[in-house]
Amino acid sequence: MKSREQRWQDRYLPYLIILPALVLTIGILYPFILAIIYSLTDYRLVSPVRHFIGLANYLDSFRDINFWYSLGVTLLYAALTISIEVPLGLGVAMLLNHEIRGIRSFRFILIIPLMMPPVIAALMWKMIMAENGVMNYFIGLIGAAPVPWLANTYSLLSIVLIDVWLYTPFCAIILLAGLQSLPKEPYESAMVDRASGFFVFRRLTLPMLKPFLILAILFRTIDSLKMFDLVYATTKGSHSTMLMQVSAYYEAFRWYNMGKSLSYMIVIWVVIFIISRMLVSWWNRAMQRATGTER
Amino acid sequence: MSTVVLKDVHKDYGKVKAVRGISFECADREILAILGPSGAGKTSTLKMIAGLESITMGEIFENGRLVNFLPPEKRNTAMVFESYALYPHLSVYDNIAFPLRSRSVQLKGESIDARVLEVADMLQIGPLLGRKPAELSGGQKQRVALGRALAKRAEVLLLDEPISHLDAKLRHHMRRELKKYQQALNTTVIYVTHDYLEALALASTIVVLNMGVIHQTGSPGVVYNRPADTFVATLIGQPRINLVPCRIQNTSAPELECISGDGSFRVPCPLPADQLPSGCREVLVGIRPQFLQLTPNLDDDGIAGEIYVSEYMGTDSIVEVKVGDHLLKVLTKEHGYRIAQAVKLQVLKKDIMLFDAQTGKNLLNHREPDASHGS
Amino acid sequence: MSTVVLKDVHKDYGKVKAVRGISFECADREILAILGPSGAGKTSTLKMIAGLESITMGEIFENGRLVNFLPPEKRNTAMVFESYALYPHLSVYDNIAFPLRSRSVQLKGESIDARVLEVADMLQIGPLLGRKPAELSGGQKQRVALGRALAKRAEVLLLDEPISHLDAKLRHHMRRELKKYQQALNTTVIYVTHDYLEALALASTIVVLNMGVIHQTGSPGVVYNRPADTFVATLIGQPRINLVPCRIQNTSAPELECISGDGSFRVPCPLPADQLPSGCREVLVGIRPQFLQLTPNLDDDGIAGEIYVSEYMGTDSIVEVKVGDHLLKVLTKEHGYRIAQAVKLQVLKKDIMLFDAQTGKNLLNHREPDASHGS
Amino acid sequence: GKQSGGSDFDPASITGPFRWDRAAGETIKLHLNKHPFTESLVPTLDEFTELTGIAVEYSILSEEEYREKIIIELSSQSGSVDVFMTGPFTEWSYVRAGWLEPLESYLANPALTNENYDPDDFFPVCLTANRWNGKPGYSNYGLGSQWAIPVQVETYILAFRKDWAADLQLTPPGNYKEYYRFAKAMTRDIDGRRVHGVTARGIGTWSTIATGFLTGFASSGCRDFDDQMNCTINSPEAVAFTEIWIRTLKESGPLAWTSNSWYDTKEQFESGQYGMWLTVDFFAVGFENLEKSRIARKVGYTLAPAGPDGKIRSNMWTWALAVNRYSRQKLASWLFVQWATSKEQLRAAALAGNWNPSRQSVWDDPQVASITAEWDNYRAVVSENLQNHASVCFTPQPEVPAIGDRWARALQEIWSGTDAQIALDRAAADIDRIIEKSGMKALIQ
Amino acid sequence: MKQAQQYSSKRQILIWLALAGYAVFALFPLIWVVMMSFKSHIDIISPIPKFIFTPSLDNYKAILFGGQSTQYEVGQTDFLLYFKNSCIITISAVLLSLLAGVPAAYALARYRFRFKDDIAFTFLSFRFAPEIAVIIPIYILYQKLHLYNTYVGLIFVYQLITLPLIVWIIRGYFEDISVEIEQAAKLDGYSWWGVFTKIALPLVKPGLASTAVLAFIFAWNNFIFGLILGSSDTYPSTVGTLGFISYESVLWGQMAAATVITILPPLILAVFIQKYLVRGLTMGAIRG
Ligand SMILES: Nc1ncnc2c1ncn2[C@@H]1O[C@H](COP(=O)(O)OP(=O)(O)OP(=O)(O)O)[C@@H](O)[C@H]1O
Ligand SMILES: Nc1ncnc2c1ncn2[C@@H]1O[C@H](COP(=O)(O)OP(=O)(O)OP(=O)(O)O)[C@@H](O)[C@H]1O
Ligand SMILES: [Mg+2]
Ligand SMILES: [Mg+2]
Repeated sequence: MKSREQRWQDRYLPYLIILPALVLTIGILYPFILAIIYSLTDYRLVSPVRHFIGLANYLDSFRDINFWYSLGVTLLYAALTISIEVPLGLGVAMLLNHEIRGIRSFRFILIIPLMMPPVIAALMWKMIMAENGVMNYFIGLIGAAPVPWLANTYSLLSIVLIDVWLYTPFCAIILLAGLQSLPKEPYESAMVDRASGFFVFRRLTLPMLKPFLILAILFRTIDSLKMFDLVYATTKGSHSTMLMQVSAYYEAFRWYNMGKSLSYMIVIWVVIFIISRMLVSWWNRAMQRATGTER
Repeated sequence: MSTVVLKDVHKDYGKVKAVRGISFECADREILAILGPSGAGKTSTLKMIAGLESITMGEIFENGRLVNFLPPEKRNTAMVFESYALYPHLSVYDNIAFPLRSRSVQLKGESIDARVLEVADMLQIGPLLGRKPAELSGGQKQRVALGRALAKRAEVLLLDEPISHLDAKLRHHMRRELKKYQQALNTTVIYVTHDYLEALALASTIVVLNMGVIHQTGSPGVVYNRPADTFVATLIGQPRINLVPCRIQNTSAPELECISGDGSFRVPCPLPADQLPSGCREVLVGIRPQFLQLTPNLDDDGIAGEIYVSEYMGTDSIVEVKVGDHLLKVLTKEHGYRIAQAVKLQVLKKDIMLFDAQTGKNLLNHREPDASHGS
Repeated sequence: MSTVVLKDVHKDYGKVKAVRGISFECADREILAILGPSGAGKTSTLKMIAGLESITMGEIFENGRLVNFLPPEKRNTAMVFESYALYPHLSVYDNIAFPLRSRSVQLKGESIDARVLEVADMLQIGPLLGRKPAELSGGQKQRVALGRALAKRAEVLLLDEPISHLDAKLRHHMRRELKKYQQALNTTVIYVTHDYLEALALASTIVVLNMGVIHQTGSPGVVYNRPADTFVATLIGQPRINLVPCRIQNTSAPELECISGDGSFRVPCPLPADQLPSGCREVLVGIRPQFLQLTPNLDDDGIAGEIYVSEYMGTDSIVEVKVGDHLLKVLTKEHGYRIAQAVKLQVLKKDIMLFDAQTGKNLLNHREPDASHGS
Repeated sequence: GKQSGGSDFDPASITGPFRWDRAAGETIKLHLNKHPFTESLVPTLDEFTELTGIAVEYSILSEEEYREKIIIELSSQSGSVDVFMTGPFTEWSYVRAGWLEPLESYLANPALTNENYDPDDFFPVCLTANRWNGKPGYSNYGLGSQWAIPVQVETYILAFRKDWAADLQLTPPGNYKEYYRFAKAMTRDIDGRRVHGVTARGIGTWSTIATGFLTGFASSGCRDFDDQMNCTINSPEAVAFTEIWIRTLKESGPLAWTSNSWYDTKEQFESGQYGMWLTVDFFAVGFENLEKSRIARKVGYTLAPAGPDGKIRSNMWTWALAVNRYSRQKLASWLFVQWATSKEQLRAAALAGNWNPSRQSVWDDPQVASITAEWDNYRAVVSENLQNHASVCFTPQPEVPAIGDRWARALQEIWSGTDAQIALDRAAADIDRIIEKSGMKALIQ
Repeated sequence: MKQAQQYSSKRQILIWLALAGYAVFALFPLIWVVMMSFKSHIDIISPIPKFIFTPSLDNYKAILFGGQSTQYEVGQTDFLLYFKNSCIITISAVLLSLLAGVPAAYALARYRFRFKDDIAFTFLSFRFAPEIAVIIPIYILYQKLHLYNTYVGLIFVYQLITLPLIVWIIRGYFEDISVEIEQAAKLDGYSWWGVFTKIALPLVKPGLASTAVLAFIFAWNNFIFGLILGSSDTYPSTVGTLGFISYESVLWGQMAAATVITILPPLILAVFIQKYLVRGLTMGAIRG
């Protein structure tokens, strides 16, 4: 009897605990499935009828160089933002982790950008980056010619800059919280061991912080692969900023091709899925390693 | 060359005064033990020496240099933490190798390997080198922590109860190895312990700390035989010293006598009248249980008492003898005593200590130093 | 009523076999000590009894009931963790009160208060009740951990080296309090320690564990005086037992004699020839250092040797005496020996132990039980 | 109340005298674009409810969001919207999707339309622009059902800095070569700061096409499609015009033209840094706002430059009210449309800034006329445009957004250095493919 | 609380300078927005950026009280309603996510069970979906279920944003708690719920707080869900803020003022939470 009770606990308790979250999840699963089904049809917003057309939307996309271009730009965008935001966020978090005078204000100040709705932030930045905007004004002060920040050649980098401004604090917060949850004693002993700052960083902080780093990378990867708001609010998707989700937006809301648009989005979904899978298994390993409990 | 000098060092944690002005010197290449009960301020002192805790007041010098504000990584110390402070993500091997790879030591592959293996061997943790700290038992963790400190070969080695989790045999082995190591490398060692046996066996100087105050600083022999006060006297020695409140009186005996309140306990006073602090008549007489001889022969001289309880302790027994209102502990090899058996207790005058009843201070402390302590 | 019975219990951590089939019974209201060196599997055993670690193989019964699968919160046990496992966010008071507020105990305000204060008083942590664990010293943390376990008044109390961080005085005090507590509340206690003195002083049964295997189970007297094998013999007793490899020979002496390889060491064989296992001639002769009498008088009978080294240990000295190729430790109160001084060693036949040279097993173990252990 | 709607509601079934309270007790849902018309409409909605007993709920969104939202609402065919704002070429998609209720039978039914309504008062071009017969090709422009009633009209005229022109002794351009030179001449440094001769929208969406560009394009005698619905944006005339248009921008225009949305462009012009803009007429409201504009009273207005044949074809747009085909309250909806587009309402709206009015009577109202009195010769130019030059310059077909976006991208490519012929050839090919896929060709008569 | 490290003043200044450098980057656009909210339109579109101007409260007046605005640019009087909507939806969504997600995170961190990794990944995979991809199917579904333009519907769909974040980040904090501390609590007679509420939750409080703020911010800033699935009764303030893009110009001043007001709640929240971003006495000791 007792042993059965225990087994029941062992087996079902975790599921029970997860159940509420799972119910929410499954509720939202339905539209997902619908989206996949629609992507297999010639669904147009302006057409009352839908026909099942198999993978035609996908094949169509794969044959379209714009699709590949879009995918390329998206990956480039994600790579750029993450490779700037995570190290920068780590740096900021490490600075914020010092208990010095005034640090609380800094902690507060540095997360403020996060609070701007991205669409609004992008509009504000667009204003700042305008030809007669403040950025060019400051550049002008040092004698440089005004830069067309949001014109084709520069626009991707400019949007990356906005993204960095907006989301570096996100990385910083996650990493700061991570830093704060690290055990203090190894640091003390490392100090006594006369390890240099960089050595401690590489050998202690990085490995122990890795789970948090991966989490930051994970969430930033997911979000920047489906970036939309910033581009939409600044360039409306000029050629060099035609991210996947922007393309999908055009297909769906401007050209009414819902089926094709969904095929774009399912593809980006799959890309995110694959990358995340990798990151998550990496996270699992890092988590175990950081606590020294490999199974 | 490595000396450590503390001058009137204080440590407050908010309102808690952990260390209240302590001063001592640790000479080059010596093992200094800080001995004290739980909460005495031992760890705090050690951490201040390592530079891990700020110094509330006072000065710490290493090699004559003021180090109050020197960050820990700039000092050449190694430390074993009470809580081990192992790196959870590193294997035992990497834990030990960690300080060797840091910039200040910067050994290369093979020499790291050699050092790690040497230390692992000494600590008998060779088979564990591949494991992570989470997979170790308590004693194993402690040995790894010790190994990490030793591998570094720092000039000053700070050890915070480094072998408290080991069994007697291993502890004995460790003590020897530590001594060998210290002599081979000319390290200065500050050793925190609550175990007086460890302090006696290892240290050349013992600092007795309590409630953040130093009660006595001295060689093991001095601390054992001439404790500065009742605190030190009771801290050291197991079973603990018998303390009997007495009055010093001029009796018919040839010299002064110490007599307990009910008169049941009386021993000769080890001090002549002229050496007694004026007015001091109320004292505590201290006699270590080993120095009390028990005899069933009631015709012998001595203090009359009866057996109260007897505790078996392996070879020896601790016998408590009731003398008037007092219970005196006696360490004896005879196990044959019955409860309530009448006995006589004898003690040599040289084995009697005298403490001020008010202050607890040892009244004999101007006596010649006793040179009988061992190697 | 609370008994704990282990039947052939195994514990593997992956490839590491921590416990390899141990069985013992802990009777109701007794204190059972698990004694073993570092890494022996003590903590693992305790955690299995508490239900915190899964049991790889075997069965554990509490009160006759199989509890292999009973979750820890359903058992009426309390435990002191080696690493304390205090709740970092709770004050000392709340740490101790925590189990009292659980559903299984469910005390109300005042009675909680009373219990906490009582325990705090007993452990001398009254003034610390308002602090958080991070503000405590090592020994203070340990006492809080102990307090938390005691406050609960569980039927079974599991203690994992609960006083290793305390000084001798406090430790002594704790041991007494623990015994009082156990007797007052009729608790069954399983006490893990690496300190044989603690085990001897506290337990009514001692289980000697090494490498996951039980070497001996018995009362303190049995374990001390009739160790099952050389492992137990060396684990218990400080300084450790002298073991001299000898051959049993028929000499001119009236009985058999044990003679070392170079002939320098010879003692009478404590067993008559007919009781010796057939063919067993190679033995280890074990004599505890206390049982060796040292005499400077070279005319006396005994084994000739010379002083090799002498270590001062408070009252006693440990003197190592060189006998042929062997170093024998002797515990003596005389401090006057000079290095290289020639001496004689005497030993009573009853104090001689005999172990099989191959297996290490005690060859005398069919002798009458020795009843000489104390209260 | 009774349901007066559903997709098979027949307005002809309603007979009898006109009554405002025919649908009393119903509730209709409006979807409105953020627009001066909306701003003036919303405070008066209570009057409508009082008059008709019809309750009104409404949602207002900015243009981009509005367009997304309305498509989704309409495509759900759930009747979640009754009346909404729309305009000519977006209607073309909705008509083919079958989302719009044809309004001519409501207009014609005296039981449904009160006698004071006076549909003939609307500028004819405004009503025409909201008619279509669902067949592709320019010959079908203005034929077929009335899908929406215009509340406002925009045409394209040339706004320029008359003070600069005077300084430089320039006359406004009459054709696109002059336009180029005019822009070039006005590009110079004033007080050490660069000012530019021209600005225009440049983001990669059809709105970049639909504005000044399409006006110039059409004036130059070009069309987007021929009669067989083959894309002709790469015809020789088209390439020539496109080249000069882009060259003007490139040499005399904003640095980051490709990110210029309508409001960026407007701000640029209002900030006083640009000399000329072939823009929608009603932006003059902003230019002439003394509080918010740096160029008030400094702007001259003239007709768009003419093409080689001397003709001007000014593109136009009207915001108009349409009724959802799937509305369940069509009667109430029509009553609302009728009320909101009445002379009184539109006059009030015009006075509140709804520019330009779609009714002749409102345009001629002295109080309305007085508003624009100080705006150079704005009034004359707009009147002239509405009389003679305005029409929708896209070819009617439902894929305007898709082809417009593709086309705009070609302009951006050209601006970034691609040869105009090549860029337009590629765009034309893509556009042909879009038309092909849309199945339009089958409908050509 | 004691701090082991003692910072030399040189080091402090270096850290300070580095942080100040970043702070300029982080704050500049915001300062610009705040300045803009006090500027008149003509100052805003000035060709040379104006740093000195006569501040006025007109923009705030316009958005809060609607009232006086010029003939062509009527202020958006619904803004306060949208603001309230945002508060209701966002707070409820975060609470719901916390309620369902934190226990789930705990189970994922502490128990081993079949499909654990898959379930965890499923939670995460919610965030993968581009919003635009699911919005149409959800819209259609909501029309059918009458969840369209309701708080409940929006709160539910906001789980897409908040739930993965909360489950995944909090899970990491739970994993950090020393197993022995929880074991001790079990021995002390607490069921999983007791251990969870009395030990685990208090220990991850700092992480919980900062994650909740993050989730709140992400939800607060969302735009597309509110736009498509809400309507005039339920639009969140982001939709409202974009409403300041008027037909013929952007009401920069009012938009800036609205932005300032919109970021106030997360800002205030962050002030409260800020103390949790500092290692409490409890932290640091939780990893075994
Ligand atoms: N999680 C684990 N994974 C792998 N091996 C482990 C783990 N925990 C303990 N061990 C190993 O199991 C053996 C027994 O460990 P246990 O903790 O029971 O020892 P112990 O008797 O308590 O020792 P100590 O006195 O040092 O605490 C040791 O060799 C230890 O290294
Ligand atoms: N962080 C802290 N905050 C407040 N009080 C503290 C703190 N750390 C230590 N203390 C107090 O300071 C005193 C000395 O502590 P310390 O750790 O130095 O003792 P210790 O001699 O090492 O004791 P133990 O042998 O028990 O480890 C103790 O009373 C302890 O409670
Ligand atoms: Mg300590
Ligand atoms: Mg253990």
